[in-house]
Parts: sequence; C-alpha cells; structure tokens
Amino acid sequence: MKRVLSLFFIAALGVLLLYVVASMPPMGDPQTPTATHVIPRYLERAEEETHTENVITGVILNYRGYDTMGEVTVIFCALAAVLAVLGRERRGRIRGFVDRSPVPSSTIVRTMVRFMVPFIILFSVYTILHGEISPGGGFQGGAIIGGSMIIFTTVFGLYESSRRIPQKVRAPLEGSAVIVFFLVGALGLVGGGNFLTYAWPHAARGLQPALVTWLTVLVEVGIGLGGAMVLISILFAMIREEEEIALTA
Amino acid sequence: MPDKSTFSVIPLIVILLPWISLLAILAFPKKAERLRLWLCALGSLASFGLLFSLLPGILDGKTYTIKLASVVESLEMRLTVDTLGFYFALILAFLWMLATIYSISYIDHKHNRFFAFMAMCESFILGCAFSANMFTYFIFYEMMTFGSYPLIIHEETTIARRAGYKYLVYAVAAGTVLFFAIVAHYFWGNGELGFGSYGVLSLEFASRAALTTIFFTYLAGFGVKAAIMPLHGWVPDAHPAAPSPASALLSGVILKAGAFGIIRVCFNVFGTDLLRELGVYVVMAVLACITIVVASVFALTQDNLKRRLAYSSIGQVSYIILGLAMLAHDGALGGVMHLTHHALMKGCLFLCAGVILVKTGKKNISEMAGVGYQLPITMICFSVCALAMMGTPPSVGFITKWLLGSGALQASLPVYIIILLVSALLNAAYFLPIIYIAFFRWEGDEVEGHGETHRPKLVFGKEADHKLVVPIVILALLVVVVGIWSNVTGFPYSLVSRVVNVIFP
Amino acid sequence: MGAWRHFPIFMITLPLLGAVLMPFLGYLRERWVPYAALLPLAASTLLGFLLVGRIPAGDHLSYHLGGWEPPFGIEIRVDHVGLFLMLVVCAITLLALVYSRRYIEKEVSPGRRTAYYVLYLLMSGAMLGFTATGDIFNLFVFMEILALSSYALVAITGNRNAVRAAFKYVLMGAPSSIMVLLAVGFLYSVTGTLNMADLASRIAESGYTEVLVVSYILFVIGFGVKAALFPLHMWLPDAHSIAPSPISALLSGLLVEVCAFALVRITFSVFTRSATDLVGGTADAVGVAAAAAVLYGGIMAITQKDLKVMIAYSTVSHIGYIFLGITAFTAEGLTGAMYHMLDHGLAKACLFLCAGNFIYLKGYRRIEELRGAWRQMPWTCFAFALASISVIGIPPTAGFISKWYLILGNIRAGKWLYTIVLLSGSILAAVYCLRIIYYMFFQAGKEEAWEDASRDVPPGMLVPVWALSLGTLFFGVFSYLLIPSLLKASAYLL
Amino acid sequence: METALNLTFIVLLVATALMAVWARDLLAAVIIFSVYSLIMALMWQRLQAPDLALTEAAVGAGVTTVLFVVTVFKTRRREEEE
Repeated sequence: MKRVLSLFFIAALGVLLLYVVASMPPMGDPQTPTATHVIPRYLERAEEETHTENVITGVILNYRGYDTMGEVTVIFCALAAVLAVLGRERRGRIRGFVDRSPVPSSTIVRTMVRFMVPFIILFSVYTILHGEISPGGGFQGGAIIGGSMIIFTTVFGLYESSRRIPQKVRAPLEGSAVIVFFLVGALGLVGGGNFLTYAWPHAARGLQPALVTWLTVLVEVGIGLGGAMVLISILFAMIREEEEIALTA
Repeated sequence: MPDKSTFSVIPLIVILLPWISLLAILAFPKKAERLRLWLCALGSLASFGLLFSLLPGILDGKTYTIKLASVVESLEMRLTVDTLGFYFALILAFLWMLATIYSISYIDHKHNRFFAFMAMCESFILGCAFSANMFTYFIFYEMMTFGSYPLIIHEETTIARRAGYKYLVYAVAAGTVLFFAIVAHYFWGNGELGFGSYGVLSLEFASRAALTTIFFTYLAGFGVKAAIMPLHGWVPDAHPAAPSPASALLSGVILKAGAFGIIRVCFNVFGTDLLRELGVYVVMAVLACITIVVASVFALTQDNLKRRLAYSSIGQVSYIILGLAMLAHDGALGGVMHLTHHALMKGCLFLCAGVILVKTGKKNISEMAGVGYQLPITMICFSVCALAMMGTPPSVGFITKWLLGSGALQASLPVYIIILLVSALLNAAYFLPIIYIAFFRWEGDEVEGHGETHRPKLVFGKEADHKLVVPIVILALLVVVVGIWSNVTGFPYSLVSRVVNVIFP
Repeated sequence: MGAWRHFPIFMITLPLLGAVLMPFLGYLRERWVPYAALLPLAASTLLGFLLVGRIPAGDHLSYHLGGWEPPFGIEIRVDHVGLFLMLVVCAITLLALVYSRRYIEKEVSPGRRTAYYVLYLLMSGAMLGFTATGDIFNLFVFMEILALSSYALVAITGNRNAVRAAFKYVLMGAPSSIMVLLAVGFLYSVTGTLNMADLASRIAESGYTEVLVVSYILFVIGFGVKAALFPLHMWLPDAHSIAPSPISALLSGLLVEVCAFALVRITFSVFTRSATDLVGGTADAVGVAAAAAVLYGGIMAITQKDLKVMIAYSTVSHIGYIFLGITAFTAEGLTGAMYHMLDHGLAKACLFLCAGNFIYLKGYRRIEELRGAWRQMPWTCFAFALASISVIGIPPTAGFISKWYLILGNIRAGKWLYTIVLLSGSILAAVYCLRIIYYMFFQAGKEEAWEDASRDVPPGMLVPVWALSLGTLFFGVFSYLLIPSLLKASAYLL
Repeated sequence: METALNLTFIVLLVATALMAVWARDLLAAVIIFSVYSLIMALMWQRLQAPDLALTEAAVGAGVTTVLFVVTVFKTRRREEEE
C-alpha cells in the first residue's frame, strides 16, 4: 500500500514537472527571458569587470561571490554534520578499518598509487590555479585533491595517511574557503567598496586588474584547500575505528 | 468625560500599594510572621486610604488619568478614575481591606501564597475599576481571573481542586469569548475602545448584526463572572471550596467585576439609546429574571451554608443586570447601587460563615442548631444581613428593591415587580430557616421533637478573635447605616446618582 | 550613509567565520570553545541593535555585495520586518548559547562538542542570512546551511532515537530543499533573474502562468515542510523533542519561524499582490492547512505525556497561528504574524529551556514527574509559568498582543471561521499549559522526587530562561516599541 | 546524429538511475551510481558546461562513490528484505 502510494506521488510529481518543463521557454532560444535579461551583461562585460577570462569563474566568484561563500559554508557544514554524528578522532595518528582491509593491495597497486598521487595533486593545482582562465577552479581542484588522498588512504591505510595530513593541519584549513572569502570581502570594505568588492585602494590604477586577478586566484586556492581538507576529514571520520564514541542504544 | 481630566499618578500608586504585601513577604523572614501579615493588611489599608483621598476631587467632577503603555495610538493601557470606576474601587478596596484583616487570623497555612495572591488580585481588580478603555479592562480582568485561581484552591482539598478546575474552564472559555468581543468592538468601533458618557459604538460604522454580536459576546464573556444563568456553573462550587475571606471577595468583588464590565458595556460602550434601538436589553432582562428566580430556588435546596450563599449571590448579582436592563433612571440607579449593597451584605455573610466554620467546624445548615448562642455577635450580624437581603427596611437591601421597583414602574413593566417580590419571598424562605435554626433550636432537637435539650449558654465577648469579628461587625453596621443615611457624601447614592443622572437626565 | 550599511553583512558572516575557526580552537583548547562561540553572536547582536532606528520607516536597506547592482549581483535587503526578525534571531541564539555550555557538557560526548558549537554558529549565521537576503538563490543556499546544520544538531547526542528522529527530518527536509531549488530554477527560467525586487516586476509581465503557479506551489510545499505546516509537520514532534534542549529551543522558536518568514517574503516581495491573485487558490489551501494545524497541534499537545513532545506539538499549533496571520492578507494579520514570531520565539525557547532544566537536574521528561516541581526548582517553574501564559495569550504578555492582531486581521479579512479557530486554539493552549502549571505548583507529588539537596539549576542556565520569559512580558507591556513600525512595514509589504 | 547521441545518453541515464534504485546489492548500486555520474558529466559537457562536467566527474563519480563504498563496508552490503 505504502509502495503504491509513494509511487503514485512520485508519478504525479513527475508529470507535474514534465508539464512545467514543457511550458517553459524553449532551451537555447536567444529570445527567452534568461537569455535577454542578466546573461548578456555577464557575457559582454565580465572580462573587463571581473578581470577573469573564464566568465563562469567571474560570475561564481565575483558577481555572485556571496552565494559561493554560502556554498563553501554548506560544504564545511557537511563536515561539521559528519563530525557531529560520528565524532572527531583523537589527536595523533589513527587506525581505520582500511588498515586491515580483507583484500591486501598488491605491490603494483601500491607503487602505482605512490607514483600517481603527486601527479594527480599537480593536476589539481593546475585546475585550481587555472580556474580563472579555463574550466575548473577551487571546487573541482579540491575534489581532485580529496580524491587522490582517498585513493592513498584506501591503499596505504588511515595510519599512514593521517601521518601525512594530521589533524593539526586539517583543523585550521577546513574552513579556509570561508576565511579567505571573509578576508577578501573585508578587504573590499577597506578599499571603500562593499563587502566582497575585489579591490585594493592603495594600489596604482594600473595594478588594479592584476590585483583582482590575484585575489580571485587566492579565493580559488582557499576553496580548493578547504574543499580538499573537508573531504579528507569526512573520510577519516568515516573509516576510523570506533574509539570512545559509539552509537548508544 | 475628557473635559476635566487631569494627569495624576495616584491611580497607579493605588494599584501598586497592595504589592507592599509581596515586598513584605520577600523582605521579612519567616520568624517575623505577625509583622509580615500586618504589613500585608497595611498595603490594603493604604490603598483604600489613598483612594478615599480622591473623593473630594471626584465629587467635584474631576477625573484622574495616567497612561501606562500603548500599543498603537488608539490602543493604550490607561488608568482613569472616573466616578463609576471610583465607586467600584472604593467598595472593593474597602471590602478587600476587611477581608485581609480577617484573613490574618483565618488562614492557617501557606500564608505567603494566600496573601501574595490576595494582594495581586486586589491590584488587578483595582486596575479593572480604573481602566479607561476595554483593552485595559480586559488585561486586568484576565490577570485577575488567573490571580484568583490560587485563592480558590487554597485549601488544596479534592473539592477545592475540582472547583478550581471548573473555575478555570469557565474562565478560559469566557476570556476567549470576551477577547473576541473586544477585538470585534475595536474593529467596528473604528479603533475606539474608550468609554464615552453615552456610549461609543453606533450604527454609523457597523451593521446591526455586528453590534448585536458584539453585545452578546460581551454579555457571555462577562456573564460567566457575573454568574448569569446558564453560565453560573463555577460559582456554587468555587464559593464553598475557597477559604471564607476569599469567598467573601469572590462573591462581593470578583462576581462584581463581571457585573461592572456589563455596566461599562451598557453605559459607556453601547449607550442606552443604542441598546434600546438594538432591542438586546430584552434578552438581558429575561436572563436576569430567570437567574433571579431559579438561583433562589436552587438556594432553597442547599444544605451547605456557603453553597446556599453562593446561589444567593448568583441571584443577587442579577439584580444589577436587571436594573440595567430596565433602561430607566431608577432601575439603573438601583442596579448600580446594588453593586455596593450586595458586596456589603454578602461579604458579611460569608465572613460569618467563616467564623462558624472555624469555631464550630459546621458547614451545613442542618447542623447549626444553637450556633446563635455560641456565637451571638456573629449570628446577630448574620441575621442583620440576611434580613437586609430580603429587603427589610431600614437596610441597603430595601433601598435596592425600592429603586428597582420604581425603575420597573418607570419602564412601565410592572412584571419586574412581581419578579422582585417572588425573589424576596424566596430569599426569606432560604434565609429565615438559618436564623431560626441558629437561635431557636438546640442540639438534640432533631432527635426527638421535645424532651431533654440542653440550651447552650449565651456567651458574649469570647466568641472569636477580634480580627475575625471586627470586620463582620463593621460590615453589618454599614448595611444598616448606609441603608438609613444613604445620601451621605461618599456613600453609594452620592456617587451613582451622578453617573445615572447624566445618562438618564 | 555611514558604516552602518555594512552591519547586516557582518551580522551574517561573523557567525559563519566564527564557525569555521572553531575546529582549530577545538583542536588547541576544547574548553574555550563554548566561550569563544559567544563572541561572534554577541558581535552580531550588538551590530543588530546598532542598526535599530537607522533604516527609515517604510523603507529598506539595500546592500549590494561586491558593488554589483541587483539583477547582476546579490542584494541584501533589510526592511523593518527583516531587521526585527534578525534581532529576534540574534537575541534568542545568544541566550540559548549561553544556556548550552552546561547542558551540552552533560548531554553530548566530548568528541562532538566542538561540532556542536560549529553547527550552532552555522545555524545562527544561516538564519540571519536567510532572513536578510534579497535574492532567491541565496535564500536557497542559506536554507541548505540551515537545514544541514539542524539535521546534524538533532542527531548530536548520538543515541538511537536521536539518529532516527534526525533521519526522519532528513527524509522530509531533503525533498523540500529540492522543491525550493526547483521552484527557484523555474522562476529563473521564466524571468531570467534571481533578485526578489526584480522578480516582482518581471513576474507581473511574464506570460508563463503555469510555471509561476507550479513554482509557487513548490515554494509553499518546500518551505511548508521546513516550517512544519500542518500536513507536513510529521518530522517536528520527534526532532524537536529529542534534540538537546537548546537546540529544540532554536528549532522550535526560530527555525520554523524564519522559514515561515521566507514564505512571507516569497509571497509578498516576489509574487506580490497582483500575482498572488494568480496563486490565490494555494493561499487558501495554506489557510485551511493552518487552521487545521492550530486545532490538530493543540489537541495532540493535550494528549501528550512527554513534556518536550507536548511543547513540540504546541509549536505545530502556533505555526498555524502564524500562517493564519499571513493568509489574512491584511496589515494587521501580518503584523500579528510577525509579532507572533517574536512572542512564540521567546516563549517557546523559554519552555524548551525550562524542560531542559528539568532534564538536566533530575532527568525528568514526563509531565507527571513534574508534580510539585515548584519546591525544588522555583525559578524554573516561575519562568515556565510566565512563558506558558504568553503561549496561551493571556495579557499582559506578548502573546496577547500578537493574538489581538491576528484576530483583528482575520476579522478585517472577513474570515470568521479562522477567527473562531484562533480563539479555540488559545483555549486548547490554555488546557495544555495550565495542566502543567497546575502539576508544578499545586500538586504535592512524591516527597522523595524533589527533596534533593541541590537547589535549582546553576545561574548560567537560569539567566537565559528568565531573560526569555521576561522578554515575553516586556514585549507585551511595551508593545508600542514595535507594533507601529511593524504595522507600517506590513502595509508596505502588502 | 546529435539527437541520437543525446537520446542515448538520456536512455542510459534513466536506465542507470533505475538500476541503482533496484539493485539489492548496495555495492553494485553504488558502482552503478558512479556510472550514472559519469554519464551525467558527459551530458554537462554536451550542454556546454565544462565546469559542471569537471565537478560532476570529480565529486559525483569520484569522491561520493568512495564515501558510499566506505559506508557500505561499515554497515551492511545487502539491502534488508521486507
């Protein structure tokens, strides 16, 4: 009965949504409200106004930087939520269940991972730093760093992994995205603008574009580091052995 | 009303003075019990004294006003002492003062709670009397309602709890209805909640149906406190359950807060012309008549003294309603004056019942044979008040009946006189047996009609603590004195006639 | 134009910044975290109070982030109503945080305490941002922070019931978030803008009626779940009663209200009056649901045996009040709804914290166990009584004022049935509140239950409780501080 | 050609979604879900959103999958029978 009911509701919702989508303005049409209102300005003037070649980065970090600040807070919040449920590990190195994985990883895998991880991280650095000229940026780069560390942890165990990135490194860096955003935002205030204005008042006029670009890159780096640390911390919290915190009945 | 209105903090001080008791309770340790209790009485006394000092100004036609707070411009908490409010405040402060003194020796446990809530209730109900508009009235009225709950359940017996529960149910429902009435009044009165000399509502702004609704919700809301049948259910339970001083106040003052609200609604909110036009006064009159007769019949069947008195109160308060519903000069005069008259009589009767209960432990009338010899002063006072209740001259009860009768003639509805006569007869029927039993029967009478009965010795002077007897005697004296010299300045007539003469020129 | 223009953004970002700094502090000195967490909230509260009186009446403060004018950048838009709610949020979060320290020491295991404060700050900051924003996508972003942090806070004690309640909450909350996101997307697709003020003008001339209606319905359902409007309230009684008491206070006293407020913004600032006619049917449905909520919540509260569950059901009922005020579509009704948010926030937070006091000191959760509580915990009981009086709506508390305006608004709208529902709601409230007061003060109870030598809870837990309960009294007596400007602001919104 | 490719993607997307829901083996479901993410990433690329495609690939196909796998290993592999 419950099944039928829920199926019915989902079907109804699906029909409703399809109906709405059908009555929405057609996609790709240059005359739709979306294409005529805000977008043109972004497309035409983003580069000169935000000094980033990638319009998307310009929109995300500059025009709608406040939203992005909210997004990185959401990511941080996810970590806090995981820690609230699972608890944070104690200081120092920790052991997790991957240390005694039922399938011992072979030498080939170990060597490959040891060999690959630096390159993956290098690629992620590229993704982060090039966020302002090509697709990519802090979120993607952070995820890639996180992914690489996940692979590393899966193969070498939590003990090894937590030796390389101990809690004292992760704890301050987890919120780096928000912190950097806040600093850049406050900087805009010092420059006489509003919060999140990318500017620096004392710089010479000619330096302004370069500064904006560098600030954008700084924010990207913050997001990348923060995202990576959040992912790693979540992973550590999930795979570490239960210590003092257990689900009580 | 607004012409000779002067700013004054006195109303506020009068309201705050009872809180001395709370300070006393907080400030003095348990050891200084006597001192504390007397301080409580002092607060009440000071309040009454200060209030009395306003008398010359009031007779001069002045009103004193102070604004406490406001929500928006037309919705404010304001205290104004006008003649009607002063009149009500005077009697309630007086009765309260006596009841507080009485309680000092009557209440034997949890003094703190009892005196604190006594003081709070006095403060709130003084606030009711001084309210300058319905908004303020409602606020104080509700606080008074909930503040009096601990007084009712003070004994904490099962009966008291049940009575308190019933009281709360009625009070909450009534408060809700009243709340609606006031919001509707605010809405259709164009945001005017104040009291005008001739009423503030008019058919200009609101439809007939709307005004009728407002009137009946008001009547229902206040009617629960004023114990108009069929809304009287809590009264016969609450009165016997409460300690006697509290029942005296319940009957003498708190029931009157409802009646006073109806007076305000009739005189100052609707105005007599509008009432006549809407025709709602007929319903009010019919309800009042029914209540008067039926309550008296019920009273006949009660054996518990306080319960009988409670039913008597239900009937008597409806005199006030009936007087208002006559829409005639003398009727209104009698009705409003009955507010005080009944407070004096019923206050005294309940306090007497309290003394009987304390000294002999007897609750039921049938057990009271010979009480008159054990407690002569108390029972004499009781008899005086009981006779006054029946309307025997010279007493306040007689004045009420006379004025109401005259009002009935003015309204050219002599049927009311019949109701009054029936009521007087019924009153006699349920009061006289008490007196008879108290004085003319002895213990053992019931066992066999004659034979050996030991007539108790008449003892004067040692029957009870002075703090119990003095208030009773004062009230009983006043019942007679006010009945004879009714037009002395400061007595009800001098104040009420000023109000009524304005409305019925 | 002084520095005060920047205050709102700092009110929002300071708690968020504080939150992200907490893990490191927690790593260094875990003991300092409860105190350090107070700083950003205190700063926000201070900034909020400094803003009072700066915004001209009937106008709003518009703050363009990054200096980009609205349709292109994001706007923070604080009008009187918004500022009012932000102050309420600041004050209550601050008080509940003061309360938290001792309570959390007892209820939450050490490894999770830092996370508690982090989430707490995130939640407070998100509520502020949520209230202040003038951009619907931004609204969604903050709603996500709010939702995520509240899910986790419900589960923070880690016992099975808490996790189950949180899971139920997630099951209802996550789809509701998606609905809001879809609604935002739909609106964007037919208007090409995300700014509320811009949307309001573009919706009026937009031809896509079906999309607008569906998007409004999705908004109503989405926020309706978060605000626990009647048929969508199933998560609330569990989540609110099982969460640690300060969190219950926030969830019940603030979260549901800011979500209701979001719907106010969506209805009045985005869809505006003309378009509301278009979606009038939905508004009527909300009215019916709200009326049902008032009665259902009240009746369920009466039947409860657990104190916190009872208070939670009372919240269901009171959310109905707020929605009835909104659906009256009159200035008085809206004022009543807004004032009820204040009153309900203070009173409900106070009730939950009082319930927390009983749990903290005695571990008592059931209502019967409170018989005679007065003897040992007089302060808590008095605060509880005062707050319940406000919940019932007895003068002179704030509850009375808000109910006055709610009923006035509904009378003005000619909605008689809802007027009666509101009145009966307060009767129900009287029944469930007075019962507890009666147990506490007038029943003897077992001697051994309350003869513990330790007296009432420590002052750190009493002060917030009393501040809240006195707040209900204060805003009842001094309602003139707020009501006139709220009336003006409501008229402006309409 | 364009349409055919789009259609293929959409059919695959729906198919993987349904399979992920129906799979009794939770590990299998996770893997299928990662396939779903990959197809989604390709879709984003086709819709000219390379940033999203990158994110989807890294987060959806990479990180989420691993976290799900960890969860599956820490709890139960089979869905509970009703």
